[in-house]
Amino acid sequence: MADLGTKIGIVDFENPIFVASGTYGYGTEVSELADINDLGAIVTKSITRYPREGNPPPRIVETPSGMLNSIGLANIGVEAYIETMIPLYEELKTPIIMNIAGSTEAEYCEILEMTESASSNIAGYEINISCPNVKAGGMEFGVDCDLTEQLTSRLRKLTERLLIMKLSPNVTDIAAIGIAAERGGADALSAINTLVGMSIDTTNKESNIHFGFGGLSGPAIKPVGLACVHKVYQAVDIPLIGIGGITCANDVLEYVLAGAAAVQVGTANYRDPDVGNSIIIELDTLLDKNNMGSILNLIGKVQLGS
Amino acid sequence: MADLGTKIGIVDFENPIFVASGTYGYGTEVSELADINDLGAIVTKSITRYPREGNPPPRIVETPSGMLNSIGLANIGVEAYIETMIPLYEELKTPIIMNIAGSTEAEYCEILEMTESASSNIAGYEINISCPNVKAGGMEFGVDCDLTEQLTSRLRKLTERLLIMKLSPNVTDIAAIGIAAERGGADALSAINTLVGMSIDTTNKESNIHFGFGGLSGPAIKPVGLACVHKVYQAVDIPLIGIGGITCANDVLEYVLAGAAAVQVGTANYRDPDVGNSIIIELDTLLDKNNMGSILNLIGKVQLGS
Amino acid sequence: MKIEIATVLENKLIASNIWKMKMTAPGIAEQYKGAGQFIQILVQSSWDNPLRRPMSIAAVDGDQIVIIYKVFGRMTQVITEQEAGEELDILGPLGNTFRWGDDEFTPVLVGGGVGLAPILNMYGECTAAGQNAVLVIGARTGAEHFIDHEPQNNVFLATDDGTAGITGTVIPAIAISLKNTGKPEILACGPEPMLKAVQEFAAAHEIPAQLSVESYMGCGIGICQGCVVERVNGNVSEHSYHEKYSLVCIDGPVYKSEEVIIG
Amino acid sequence: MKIEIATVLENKLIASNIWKMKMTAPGIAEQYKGAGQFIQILVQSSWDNPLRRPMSIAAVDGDQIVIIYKVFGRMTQVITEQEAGEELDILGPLGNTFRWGDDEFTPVLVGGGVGLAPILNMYGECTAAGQNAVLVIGARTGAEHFIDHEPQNNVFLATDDGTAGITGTVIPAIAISLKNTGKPEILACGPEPMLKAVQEFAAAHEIPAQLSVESYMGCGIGICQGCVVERVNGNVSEHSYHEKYSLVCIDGPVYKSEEVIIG
Ligand SMILES: Cc1cc2nc3c(=O)[nH]c(=O)nc-3n(C[C@H](O)[C@H](O)[C@H](O)COP(=O)(O)OP(=O)(O)OC[C@H]3O[C@@H](n4cnc5c(N)ncnc54)[C@H](O)[C@@H]3O)c2cc1C
Ligand SMILES: Cc1cc2nc3c(=O)[nH]c(=O)nc-3n(C[C@H](O)[C@H](O)[C@H](O)COP(=O)(O)OP(=O)(O)OC[C@H]3O[C@@H](n4cnc5c(N)ncnc54)[C@H](O)[C@@H]3O)c2cc1C
Ligand SMILES: Cc1cc2nc3c(=O)[nH]c(=O)nc-3n(C[C@H](O)[C@H](O)[C@H](O)COP(=O)(O)O)c2cc1C
Ligand SMILES: Cc1cc2nc3c(=O)[nH]c(=O)nc-3n(C[C@H](O)[C@H](O)[C@H](O)COP(=O)(O)O)c2cc1C
Ligand code: FES
Ligand code: FES
Repeated sequence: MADLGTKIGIVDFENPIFVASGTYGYGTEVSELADINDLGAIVTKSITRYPREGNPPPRIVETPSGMLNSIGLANIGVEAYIETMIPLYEELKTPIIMNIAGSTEAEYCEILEMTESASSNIAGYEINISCPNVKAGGMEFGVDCDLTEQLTSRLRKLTERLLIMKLSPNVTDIAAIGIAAERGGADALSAINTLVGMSIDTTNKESNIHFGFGGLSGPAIKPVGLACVHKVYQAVDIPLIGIGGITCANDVLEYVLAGAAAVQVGTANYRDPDVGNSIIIELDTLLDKNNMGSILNLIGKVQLGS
Repeated sequence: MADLGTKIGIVDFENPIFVASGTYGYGTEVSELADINDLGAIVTKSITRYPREGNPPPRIVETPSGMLNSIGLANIGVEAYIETMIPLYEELKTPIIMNIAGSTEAEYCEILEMTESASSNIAGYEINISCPNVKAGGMEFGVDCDLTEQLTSRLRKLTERLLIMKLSPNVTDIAAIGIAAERGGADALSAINTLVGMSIDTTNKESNIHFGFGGLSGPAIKPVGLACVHKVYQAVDIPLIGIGGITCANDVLEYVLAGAAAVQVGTANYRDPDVGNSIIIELDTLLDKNNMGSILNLIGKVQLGS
Repeated sequence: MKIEIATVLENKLIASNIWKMKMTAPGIAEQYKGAGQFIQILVQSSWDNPLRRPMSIAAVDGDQIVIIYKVFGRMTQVITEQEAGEELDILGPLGNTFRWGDDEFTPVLVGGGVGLAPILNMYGECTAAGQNAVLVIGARTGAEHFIDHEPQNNVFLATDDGTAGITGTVIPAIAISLKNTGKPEILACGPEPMLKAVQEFAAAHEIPAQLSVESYMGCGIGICQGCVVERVNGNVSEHSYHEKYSLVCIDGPVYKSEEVIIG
Repeated sequence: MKIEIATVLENKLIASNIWKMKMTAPGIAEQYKGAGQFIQILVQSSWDNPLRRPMSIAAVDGDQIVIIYKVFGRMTQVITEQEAGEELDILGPLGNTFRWGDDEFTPVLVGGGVGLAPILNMYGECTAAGQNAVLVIGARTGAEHFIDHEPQNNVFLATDDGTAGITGTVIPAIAISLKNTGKPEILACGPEPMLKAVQEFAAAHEIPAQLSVESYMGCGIGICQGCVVERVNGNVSEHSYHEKYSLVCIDGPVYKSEEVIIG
């Protein structure tokens, strides 16, 4: 058994394989298909202040090695999350990270405060400032250093739990946004959210996503995710969580070498909702086979030519 | 026979299938494998003021549905281009578009002036302000509206031939850069160049690209290219040339519906150097089958939900 | 529900462009609840087409399940290439079922195109249960039919081009079939235009109807929120959640006709 | 050069992890110039692994060409699954050849791992031309060898573990083989560490040598600039072009040993 344990801020995780927000529902839906208690952590679907129905269909379409989605942050809202979901998490061994989205600073704060004032065992918060699909998704924050820093520092004051800012790749300089979030007091950064993309049905000239643009995810974006993680790694001192196109243990190692202390698996869950657990087993074997020891020794250790 | 003819600025092209800069050499290398005279146009490898050896290997690596490259603008330099390449183009039926890269405004201008003062039949210039791999690649221009506008307007004064600015997807707001280039007097815009990406060999922890980062191309980025083209289409009035992940006629139609008047095929040439001609034939059939008429009627005609 | 590596037993063309595949999938067969449920097939390990493909269960026989499918695009083409003995990664059984059992009503089962499977399944379940049922199958042309037009046995075919059964869409065929049916309830599955026509017909004639709807699916198990259909009179206030939209993969695919907006 | 749809005639395991494939490819066979040249195989239509894979031509016989390959990763694994009668999209012949023909020199042909094919090809060409040649083949273990150690016939095997032929890398085997060779010229192909060792050995002993080098290839035909190897004493001034780097796919894969920097 290799040492898969990792640490993000004040929290120890048994392994670095998390599932990504929006790709695992509220966490318990797949318990029939996967041993969700073995995952490193579950990041739940973005929660907004009020319930949201989301965007009209079509909301998803596959693309080469990936898919586009424009779900539009359909979710039950923070009140229902506190009432119906948080109690379920008491029975889980897996740490839960609550993902939050908002359209104003006040809204993010209100959601976080409401959750903090309820009793819960959630491990921390991932702040979605990078949803490309709806105004409420925080993209205006995710592309602006000042807004990111200010939002982060306001949220920082409201919780002692893990505070993770989720970064967008749809920016000129992701490292600058990462630095802003670090300055604001984030414990960690996760990257990346989806890339803005489009797909068209040429038989009827209609967009395959109702409103036109959607977010690209899946193996297609893995190189972009790795580059973003490495750029941010070079710029900040807080831990990173790598996201984008992960389907196997080798992908996890790539992200760790690029600078990630943990990763999140997204789109791959749709093909195999138990893929997270398969990756954990595969990673264990891979680390042992290569005598790589703990993943903590590998973080950011990619060698570049000079 | 469908009407495949298209028009960009003052130039009529027999068909909208061009080959992309850096993926077809100087244009004549593949004449043994492809009927290069049937292509809509050939965009030649980026030319700099002086010859460049390019980056150390490894320079390329495949990724899911794509590849990364960091060639580093290896090229023969403008003098050799004028002396040895331009004479070859006299014998070609296919219009040649010369792609130019530089590290300063003066350098771009010098290259263009030198070429203009030589006698040549080249149809126009594509200005690379979006190479993610080297400082000389113009990326500092491609991410800045003011620099883009200024460079474009200086180049505009030096030539009456087609002037195309090639945009980068690695920016927060590609439409703004497009508007700046239009304001500077560009005849057309091409999009997209490659996305910044990374890939790591986990067996030896080395980056699969010598300096770490490379440019992602291929079908993986097609959704991003389509989104960029459509965003720019909504913002400018000049014609667009769509690039990114094109492998078949259906991809071409997607780009046309998103807003492109022509397209460039890149990475697909490496699998099949004659793919451009296959696409032309396939496109002809597809347009006829669907009674779509001229592609000029289809530009930007994607229907979005409301 | 479970993920299971099924073994293909048979895979053959049964009509123009229509294929039937039988496979062993004991786990899924055991959990199966009735016609309307579907499986999600991981057609190939390549990520060229990343998503699983939904296919209705056309029959369950012991530990075997059957699908009937139309070659539509690339992945359905690849499914035709599966040979007996090969393995297929499937997830199921998913979704809800057609609801019936009220002897008062005679099920009028209406299917067309890719919607044949659950309808034939339902017909089989009715027959097995000794329930009289009417079957109405539409197609563009006779070559796409693999059963016979037998009005005397309450089996009605319709073809757009008149080459088999009644000429026209399924609607005139339903109208004819209803002549001898006391209290009909329509159970339909097929392409959007067909479902829309059935919905209007049922409303106009005040016949209760259930529709199995199609939707583009990301996961099939409720975790992607991709597969929504719009509900009628959905509460669209900002506070609503899943009142305006319903997840076809878990709430559906079968809805009461008056519940959903088609197209 | 041309793109040709070859037909696989035979594809079989000939040693541990080493396979041999024979195919009909008349167009490429006709243009073939000699050992060292290679083809680019489009292994599958999927874009999961988008690039063609380079493979040296191991022999040409009429309209047939042979490759010998080692299963390395995913695509070489997929190549093993090709069966006789199936088609394969190949591009070739590409690159330059080993240069010989000067009777004064005896070719000492050194191959290892994925570099066996051009060396065996060269050996065949020497034999056919009545030219004496020495063959030195390295492997980790005896199971990877598919020819016999026959020093009396100037065929020398080396294994890291001593299970066949001479124990050690190819270097001691070359040293032994040279004992009876008048004026040797080394022609080598194999993994980087082997080429590096051969390069040093040749320099130290002032033996002329040609190396067929490996490189990651995008196109194989000079249009991507991806496949460079660094030249020795390359002119690195800003005005140089292709003096510091050389395109392996068109200038190579065979270089004079003193010309290139390995690794
Ligand atoms: C609940 C349900 C049950 C179904 N049952 C059957 C059946 O029994 N027999 C049958 O022939 N067909 C059935 N279908 C339709 C079938 O899933 C599609 O025809 C198939 O996915 C097409 O795949 P393709 O690669 O051949 O087509 P593509 O080349 O992908 O063609 C594109 C079209 O196929 C459909 N499609 C593609 N991917 C998906 C997806 N992940 N989810 C949903 N639709 C998709 C879309 O309409 C899309 O426009 C069912 C669909 C649903 C939702
Ligand atoms: C000119 C030349 C001739 C060759 N001749 C032979 C031969 O006769 N027999 C033989 O067994 N092998 C030969 N090789 C090596 C062979 O091409 C690789 O082993 C093969 O590409 C590995 O593919 P894969 O998918 O199995 O490995 P992967 O899983 O892709 O393994 C990765 C490694 O394979 C190599 N590789 C992958 N793609 C390429 C590519 N497009 N170009 C070059 N290298 C690549 C790289 O070293 C890479 O690190 C030759 C290589 C070159 C450059
Ligand atoms: C259907 C879908 C819904 C998503 N919803 C959310 C969301 O609600 N909040 C969020 O922060 N990210 C969301 N994401 C983004 C993922 O969490 C992840 O960042 C992205 O998909 C990249 O990872 P992947 O390539 O492994 O899928 C969603 C992704 C998909 C595919
Ligand atoms: C190996 C390689 C080299 C390239 N070199 C150049 C270049 O010199 N100048 C340029 O403007 N674009 C260059 N590009 C970018 C392409 O022209 C094109 O914009 C990009 O590859 C996206 O198209 P594709 O997905 O069809 O490949 C290069 C791309 C590749 C793959
Ligand atoms: S298909 Fe994913 S929620 Fe229904
Ligand atoms: S492999 Fe493309 S230039 Fe050599």
